[in-house]
Amino acid sequence: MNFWNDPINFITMWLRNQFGGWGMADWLVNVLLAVMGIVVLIICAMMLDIMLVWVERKVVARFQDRFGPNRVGPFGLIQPFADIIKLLIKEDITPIGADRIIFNLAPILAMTAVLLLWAILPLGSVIYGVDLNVGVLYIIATGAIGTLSIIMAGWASNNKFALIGAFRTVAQMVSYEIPMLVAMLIPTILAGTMSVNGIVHAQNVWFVILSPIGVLIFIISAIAELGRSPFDLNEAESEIVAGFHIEYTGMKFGMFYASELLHTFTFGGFIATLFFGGWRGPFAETYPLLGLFYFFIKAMFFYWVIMWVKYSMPRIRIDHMLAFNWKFLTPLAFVLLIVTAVVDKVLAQTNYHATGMLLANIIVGWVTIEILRIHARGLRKKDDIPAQPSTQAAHH
Amino acid sequence: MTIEMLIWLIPLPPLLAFFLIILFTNKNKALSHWVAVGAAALSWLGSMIVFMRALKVEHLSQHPFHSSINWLPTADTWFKIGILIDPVGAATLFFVAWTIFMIFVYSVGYQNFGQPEGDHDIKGLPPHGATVIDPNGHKHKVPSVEPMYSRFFAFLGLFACGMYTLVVSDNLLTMFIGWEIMGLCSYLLIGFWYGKESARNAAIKAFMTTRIGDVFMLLGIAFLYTATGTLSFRTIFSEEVLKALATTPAFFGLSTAGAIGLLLFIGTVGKSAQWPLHVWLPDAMEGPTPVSAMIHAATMVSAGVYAVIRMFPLITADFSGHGLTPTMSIIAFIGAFTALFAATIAVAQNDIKRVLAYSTISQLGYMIAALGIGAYVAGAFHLVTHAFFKALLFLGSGSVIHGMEHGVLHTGDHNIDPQDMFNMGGLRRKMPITFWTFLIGGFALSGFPILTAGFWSKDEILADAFGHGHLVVFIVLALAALLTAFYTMRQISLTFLGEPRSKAAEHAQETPWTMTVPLIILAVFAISYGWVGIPEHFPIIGGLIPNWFHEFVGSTLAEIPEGVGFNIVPLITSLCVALGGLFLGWLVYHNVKTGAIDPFKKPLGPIHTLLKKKYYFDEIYDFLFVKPAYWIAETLVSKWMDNGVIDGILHGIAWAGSHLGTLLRNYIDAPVVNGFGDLVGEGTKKIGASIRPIQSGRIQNYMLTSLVVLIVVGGLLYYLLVLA
Amino acid sequence: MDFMQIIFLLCAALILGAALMVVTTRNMIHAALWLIATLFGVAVLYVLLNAGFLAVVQVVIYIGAIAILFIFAVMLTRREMRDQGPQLNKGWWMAGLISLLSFSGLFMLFTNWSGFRRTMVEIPAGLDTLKELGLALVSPNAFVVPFEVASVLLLAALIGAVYVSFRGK
Amino acid sequence: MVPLSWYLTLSAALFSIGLFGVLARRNAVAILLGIELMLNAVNINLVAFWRYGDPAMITGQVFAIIVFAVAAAEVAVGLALIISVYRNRNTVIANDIDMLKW
Repeated sequence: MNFWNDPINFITMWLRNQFGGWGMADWLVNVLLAVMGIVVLIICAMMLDIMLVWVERKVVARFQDRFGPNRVGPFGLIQPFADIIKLLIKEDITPIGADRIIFNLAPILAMTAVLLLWAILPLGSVIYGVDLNVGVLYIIATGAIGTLSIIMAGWASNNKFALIGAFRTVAQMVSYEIPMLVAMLIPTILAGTMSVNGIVHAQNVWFVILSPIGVLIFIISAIAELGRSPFDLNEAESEIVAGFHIEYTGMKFGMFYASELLHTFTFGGFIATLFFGGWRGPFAETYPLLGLFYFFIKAMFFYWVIMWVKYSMPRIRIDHMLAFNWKFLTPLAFVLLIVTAVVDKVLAQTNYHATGMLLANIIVGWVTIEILRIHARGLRKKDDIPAQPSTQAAHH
Repeated sequence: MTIEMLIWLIPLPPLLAFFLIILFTNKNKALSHWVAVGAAALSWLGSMIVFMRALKVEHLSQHPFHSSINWLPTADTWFKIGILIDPVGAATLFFVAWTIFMIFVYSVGYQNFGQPEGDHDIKGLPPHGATVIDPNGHKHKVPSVEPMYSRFFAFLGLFACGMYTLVVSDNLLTMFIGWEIMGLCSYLLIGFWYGKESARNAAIKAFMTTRIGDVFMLLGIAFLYTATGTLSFRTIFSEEVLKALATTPAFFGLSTAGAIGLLLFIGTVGKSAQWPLHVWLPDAMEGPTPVSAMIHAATMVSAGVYAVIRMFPLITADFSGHGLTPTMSIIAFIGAFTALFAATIAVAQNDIKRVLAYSTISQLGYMIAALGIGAYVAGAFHLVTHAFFKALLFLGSGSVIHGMEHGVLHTGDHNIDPQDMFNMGGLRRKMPITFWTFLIGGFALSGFPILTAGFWSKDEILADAFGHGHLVVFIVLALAALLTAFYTMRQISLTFLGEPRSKAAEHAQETPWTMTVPLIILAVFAISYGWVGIPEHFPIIGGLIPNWFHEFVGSTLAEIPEGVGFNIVPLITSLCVALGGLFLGWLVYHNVKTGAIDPFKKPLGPIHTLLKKKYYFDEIYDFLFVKPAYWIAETLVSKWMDNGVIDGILHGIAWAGSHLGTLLRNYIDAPVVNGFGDLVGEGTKKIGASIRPIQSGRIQNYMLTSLVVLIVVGGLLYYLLVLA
Repeated sequence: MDFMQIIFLLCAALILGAALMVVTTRNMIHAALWLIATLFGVAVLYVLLNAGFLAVVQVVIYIGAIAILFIFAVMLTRREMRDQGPQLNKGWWMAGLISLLSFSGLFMLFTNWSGFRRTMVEIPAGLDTLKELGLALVSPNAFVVPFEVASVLLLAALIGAVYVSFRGK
Repeated sequence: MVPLSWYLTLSAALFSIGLFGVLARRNAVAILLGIELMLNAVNINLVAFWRYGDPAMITGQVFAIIVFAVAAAEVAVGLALIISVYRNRNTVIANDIDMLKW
């Protein structure tokens, strides 16, 4: 077994032999290896997270025509560590009247929800935590835990703003879960499996070509799920100060912050995985480390796209946010799902599968735009022309 | 689509058109007539396809287009309904489709589509014309569009549906259904202008009179079903069934076949307006003219004859070839009598449509007489040719009336009856297309030799009558033919020849293309259709064209009837009566002056009055049937029986019941029953009040209680059933 | 006692302990959160039973939707959040007795009857239970009608819930 | 390996606890919580019987899924009712909601 062809298994085998040589029981070896794998993965993710802080600060600075961190280390690369130290040495306050246990549990859960996602994220052809056959549902399930962490934080803080922020977040996340799930069902249908690995393997043609509208829906609902602008109503400063984490200080706040960044990056990774071929690229099959490289390029790209949206869009109103979801995104997602299912079934074995799917998407998009246009025209007409008394009768 | 499927679908478009117009499009005139005409065109197209396919099939009579479905479960069998197109059906379908389609197109023009709304037209009355102002500021009175335009087309559609149903049916029941649909529609259409009392009365008269015939027909159908257990033509006309029917005696010395035939024939008498049930048809002229054409030419009256043709094998089941059976004698007698009788009335009528109405009765008598003497093919042939030229004549007369109405509106003189022939004259110059087509139709009706279709069909009937030795029938029919030619020429002369006898006639105008085009098409058929039935033995031209009609239609019967050998006598007769009648008519009427009375009035004296009053049949019927019926209804039943006897009995019972009720109430109900009831009520109330606290409204208490009970009972059961 | 049994017992302890907290804790929010813990335990049980799909669905539906709804409801009926007064009604000893009785009855049944399997059945190789489940849910020969009825029920519940709690304008 | 009876015992215990919650708690929301516990107990039973019976027969899982659907519907409607009652009567104590008598 060659290290370059299958690095994880190579190391695993080596460790297994090593442990076996020390006379450990088999189940103990398995448990130990699993724990080691988890620890390694989490450490990698956390390291990445620290880098993401720097990336975020740099990118936002460029968007706002600034330089961003550039004092600490080359290009300000050491800045995140300085931030961490600052957060660690701040006073850790738990407000009076807070529900202490829940208050402290919430940031941990928030971080956990993100890290759980990494279990199924395929980083390369053989580099992944576990190949779950219900992977797509698993993404939603961990999202539910994230929701839970926020509502716990909001409630336990014993603060009105925190509670309102939590309510908003929950309303938003529960709503946008639906189009997101439906959008994720599209690659599921196209690949014929819910396993994320299976979906990557099925993408001989990137699914973005088969279902561009699905990608759009997924990205939009992912942004809402992440609570980033323009959907960052849970921490709208002008209305509720800081939302659910208003009472958090020090590293507890840092956990929320880090989880948000990592969550964003993770969703960038899922966008890449579900629709843009994941780790696939030239020679990625033979050299999984190359796949790792491709994956990070793509994930970073979508991480950047989400940032781009965040820093160039104003926040929308809460009723608009909900109306947009229930009146537009959800129906569109369902229509697209049905169309995809039908077209996939009809053209499954033919050569026109990709073409037909793309065409169907274009038609759905076109019809959507037409309906929007007609609707908008109606609204404008209603707004512009106030009812005037008819002057025509005078002429007769 | 198989041809059978197509035949199933033929009656459908007009029916759909009916519902579409009634339910959806009746506000939009153009849409309505497009729907109706479109539906008629669809049916026409289907019929033509069927007809063409029927021509291609060899031995169509042995292998007709036939398909049926189970319809009504009757005990352990099914009553089947279906469609059947055999040669007779195909020939009928052909002329029915053509005439119906033409009439639909014609109606668009007749009901003044495209004209403005009337000034004070109201629904239920004919349009009175509208005033328009031309660019020069002159006011003109022009015809106005019919206020109930859409409704008219809806009715026409339903009517067409009925006729198609009747033609394509393979059994008496659906045929009867089509028959009755037409009965209803004729009622609706004759009374179309229900604002006129005469139209209302005419509608009721037509409905009631035909109903008499229909009741007998229904009896006949029931009798037939009892006797054979089926109503399907193909089963009935199988040899064994016919034989069984012919040999079973019924009543009055008639065989079952004869009796059924007679009953069914009475239905025809009603529908085809044969004496003595002819009275409704002239009054039916109250309807719009396309209706007259529809009823009198293409459809309803033809349906009567068609029914007899259909049932011909049954009627002639015990006919050996010599000596008519009683049923056939009756049919022949009524037919021949009607032919002559109606022709005499027609001579004295002045209304252009009434003349045609009586002419129709007369011609139908012709066909019935022909069928009565067993001249199957001749009867059918005359049915087809008559349908074409009579539709042509009616539509032509409608065109004339329309033109006259235009003149009446133009002059503003509303005292002039646009239908009275003595107000016309000289219209040949005003309305050339109408004139020529009407002339063709008239000549065909008179049997103008060689050229016209009417000649060939009439000649064949006469030849048949003569050839089979039914001299009386022959002479009567020949007389009728003479009269026919006479009154036809009288009509043509009065209408078109000479000089205009009124201002209105001077200002008459040719009608729009929607009316003239159907006239031209029908005129073509009125001439050319005779050529398919030229007897083979006719001098010179016989045999040039094969006698297709004879072979085609004749093959419907079990054995193709022998063509009658050529005989010079009927030919001479028919030539003489046709030409003679025409000449006579021209001679008498070609130059009637304005305000003149009928030249025949003086020499004939009271006979003319008798004819003009239609032998006082309406008055006789009024005295014999209508008055007694009123008396029975009002005096006998209503006053004596209902008010006196029945009400008296009821009042008595009511009085007794009321007193009994009072007794029961005072002595049984109040003390015993109520007392008991109150006791129960009060008791329940008290018990309820005492156990009410159990119902606390607290759901957990309920659940707790029920669970305790469940556990106790469950434990008990477990102990009893398992442990013990 | 093998590895599986240890995990099972841990799970059972979590489930029962959390469930007891659900029915006894005074703070309703805590009760809802303890319910979530219980449901997590049940999800783990599903995983032990090789029903991974159900485990994930359990998390999505119960934790992602139902538990959140509970928390919302508790917050909306806010006066009770202060948790004054007894949380059990007067008949609680009766309720406890009945619960105990029902448990002991069932337990007696389980211990008296020895027909239960002691080991899991081997899942045949190549049998994808997830696929089987999916097919069973939409196959006309299997459960498509109950499945559709359930979906109609959900729709009815959706509309009903909106209607009932809608304040009107 | 874990015997089936363990699962059944666990399920029975969970069911009894849920039953106690339903019968004894005053808060209507808590009653619903108890019902959820009972439903979960049922689901454990269904899945355990599926696993220890014939895994090719998927019935147990299907039933569990339908129980999920019913639970979701029940919670949605139940909580809506409770909130509606709370608005009108200002209480969520089950025993105070006793309009359902006479």
